[in-house]
Amino acid sequence: MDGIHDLGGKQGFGPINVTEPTEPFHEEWEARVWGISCSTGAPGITIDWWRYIREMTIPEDYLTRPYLDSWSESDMVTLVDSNICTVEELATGKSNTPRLEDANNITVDQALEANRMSSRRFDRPSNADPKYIVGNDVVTCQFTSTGHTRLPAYVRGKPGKVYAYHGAHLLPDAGAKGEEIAEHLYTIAFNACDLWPEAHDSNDIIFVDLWESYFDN
Amino acid sequence: MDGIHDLGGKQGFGPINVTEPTEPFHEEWEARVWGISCSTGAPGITIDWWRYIREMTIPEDYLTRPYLDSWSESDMVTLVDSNICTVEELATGKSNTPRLEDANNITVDQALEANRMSSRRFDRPSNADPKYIVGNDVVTCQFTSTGHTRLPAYVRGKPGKVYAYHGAHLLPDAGAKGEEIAEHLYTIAFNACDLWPEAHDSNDIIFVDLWESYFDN
Amino acid sequence: MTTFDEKKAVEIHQALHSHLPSEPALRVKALESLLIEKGLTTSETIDAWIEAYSEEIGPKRGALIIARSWVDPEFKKRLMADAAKAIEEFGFEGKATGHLKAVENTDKIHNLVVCTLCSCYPFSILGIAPTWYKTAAYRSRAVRDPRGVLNEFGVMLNDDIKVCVWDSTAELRYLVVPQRPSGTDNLNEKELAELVTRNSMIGTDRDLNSQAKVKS
Amino acid sequence: MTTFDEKKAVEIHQALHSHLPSEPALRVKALESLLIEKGLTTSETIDAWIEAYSEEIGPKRGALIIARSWVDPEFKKRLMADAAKAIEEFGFEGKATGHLKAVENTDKIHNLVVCTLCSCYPFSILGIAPTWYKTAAYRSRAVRDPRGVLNEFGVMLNDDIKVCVWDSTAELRYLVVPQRPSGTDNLNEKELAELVTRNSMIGTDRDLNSQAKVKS
Repeated sequence: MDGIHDLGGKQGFGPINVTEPTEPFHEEWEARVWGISCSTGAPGITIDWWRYIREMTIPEDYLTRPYLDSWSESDMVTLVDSNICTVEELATGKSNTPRLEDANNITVDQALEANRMSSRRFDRPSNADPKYIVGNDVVTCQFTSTGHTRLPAYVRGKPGKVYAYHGAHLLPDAGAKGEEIAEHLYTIAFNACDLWPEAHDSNDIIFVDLWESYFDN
Repeated sequence: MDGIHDLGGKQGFGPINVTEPTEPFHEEWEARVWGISCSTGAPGITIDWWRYIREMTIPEDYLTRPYLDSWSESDMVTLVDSNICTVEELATGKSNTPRLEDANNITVDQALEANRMSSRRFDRPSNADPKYIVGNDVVTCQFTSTGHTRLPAYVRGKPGKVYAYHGAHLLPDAGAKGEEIAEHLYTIAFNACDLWPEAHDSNDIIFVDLWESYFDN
Repeated sequence: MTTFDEKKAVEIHQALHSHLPSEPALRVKALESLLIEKGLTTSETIDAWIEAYSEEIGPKRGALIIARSWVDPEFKKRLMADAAKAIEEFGFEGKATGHLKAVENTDKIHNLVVCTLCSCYPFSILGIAPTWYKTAAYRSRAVRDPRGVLNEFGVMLNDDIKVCVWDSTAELRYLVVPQRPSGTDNLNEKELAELVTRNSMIGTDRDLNSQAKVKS
Repeated sequence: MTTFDEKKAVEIHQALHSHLPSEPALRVKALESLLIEKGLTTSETIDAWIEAYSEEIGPKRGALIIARSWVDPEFKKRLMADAAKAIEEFGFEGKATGHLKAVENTDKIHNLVVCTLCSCYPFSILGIAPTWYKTAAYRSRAVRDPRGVLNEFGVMLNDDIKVCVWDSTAELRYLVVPQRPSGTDNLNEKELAELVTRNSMIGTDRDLNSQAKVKS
């Protein structure tokens, strides 16, 4: 999706607020968003579908609403999509169905343990041989999936070099549709001078993790 | 500039308000903006520098402020840039310099005549022969000027065909720096199927007016 | 004089963002007061321009051009060859029409005009651009999903009609010449002009037959 | 169950935009009340998660990893070979660290981490991402103008130092291993950890010597 989220290299933004307080949460509601997000969720969701939902945020909202507020709104979309609640209920904060038994409380130690157990891996077995080895030259596709993809606009149709190979990982373009496809994943090194017109004298490198179907050659 | 203004093909926007009233101005302030814009201006400005200033609008403002308000704000930037007024004066609406004689009033007929006389041409003589003729295949550049350009992102690095030749016109990339360069201008026909992944069955054509230095071949 | 200094322009944008009231009416009121006090314009002059663009300069002009092209084959030829010159026959030249081009709808072609990079529009013959024409929604979608955009405007195109989208990236401006409605042989030029909608000259309207039925 | 229906998702976004209060605190309060009433979570559980991410899970964890890598060459080897596995030695594995990679600063290389497409971050070892990391400004500029970004953070790089920017587009997450400050031979692992800033592990801080001077 060529959406507002695809910000790499877009100009006109800035400066950066480098004097932000170091506390993890700057507003009470931000902390609540995090706690809610950690303790609830829509069943059957994939990380890719969640990200795609986030990308479909109204562009004006995406750019102007506080980050965790907009992030929480994407969670709300998944709740409504899954019939866990309605827009009206979210607007009023009151349930239209009979009150259920309260969920169980967890302690901080249980949260820490749940966090530790939530480490997930996205590599999967694949029967296909990887097409590239480290050091190979690649050219990224100009075209992407029409829906969710993780090939950013700024590295489409660009030459790069395979820096690392990571085995086959779940392809986001499929995950956003609820499908599981394992595809070889590489870290590609792009020269800044191949990406940006003003970077012709630069030796800087931009590394991007890309799947095998994101290459043309 | 890869800015927020470069909207062609960006996804996530919509729907369109097709039931808008037909009156030219929907708010009194909109009418005033137009009248002010028609009757004032910063000296020495080029259309390209004005557009570049507009492109440098804070992206959040560009997407969320009413169109003519944001447009007027660009006019204000030119006034401040030219030392015609200060930001403080614009904030208060009061001049910090001695009051000058009032400008002359003009009548509606004089406005109509001034409008008629404001037709401008942007073609200029050129000693160079045009590199292409109608029917030629071209490929647009992936890279553009780092500042203002009129090669939209959605037709960069894309194949097209010369549909029409218009003589040499002032190059916007130079005009935004106050320079006059005449360069051959063509209308290029792009197949929708070469621009958009979902358009593989489409016969639709997108015509874009592009200067000779916007092509690679 | 203007500086052509991009860093300075960014700083001024940021200063205006921080210091000006957020309400458009207040911003514009302050701007007008200031420019009048500085002797750069007057309320009456601003009024005159507003009236010119409310009463005289508007889509009525474009409609007269289209109607003439329907009844006068020689004018039609001149319009298609050089629209910028042809509209001088009406005295309609002016803002943003110096390189006007006419593009004609046929049974197999539908034309749609957009400006993806800003909001270029042939002011002197169509007046103030509608707000939708200037929205991110129209500008982003017209080149990628023109049929979806047309559907929202109530225009359903058969697959055998090709859409030609014109993105106004240079100083050329485009005027769509819609097809003359059937059953209008008895109408004169002035009556025909009344059938021509603004949207039909941008390309977000196509079939003027419904207009013709109402009028005839 | 979730539908994977993009049209539906867009409609829900629009409905939420129209019907929810614009004030974030009010939106979140309503969300929390509703989810509790529906028996999906509790206030105490939310509190527990907030405390976990305020007190335990944060950049202190990353700092301990970095300090260990400075004093224990064998650990450093394991960290560089497979950071996801190496952090299990601390029990720090968890959200978004399943494919953690460590990238090391040297005299000639400076590493900077960003996620241009969303805001991926190795939560379990660095905690909640700073707001700036999630802004359009940082995400757009880090890959195009990394030296300009670094300057704003007070990091001035000589031209002979190459910047390596890591855009977290897959489920790999990156941890920058900053250089050990000079003159810290006398510090133990715990004292060294106190020198490691959060920003140095993202790459928007480089020279920890100033930290070392304050502490030693």
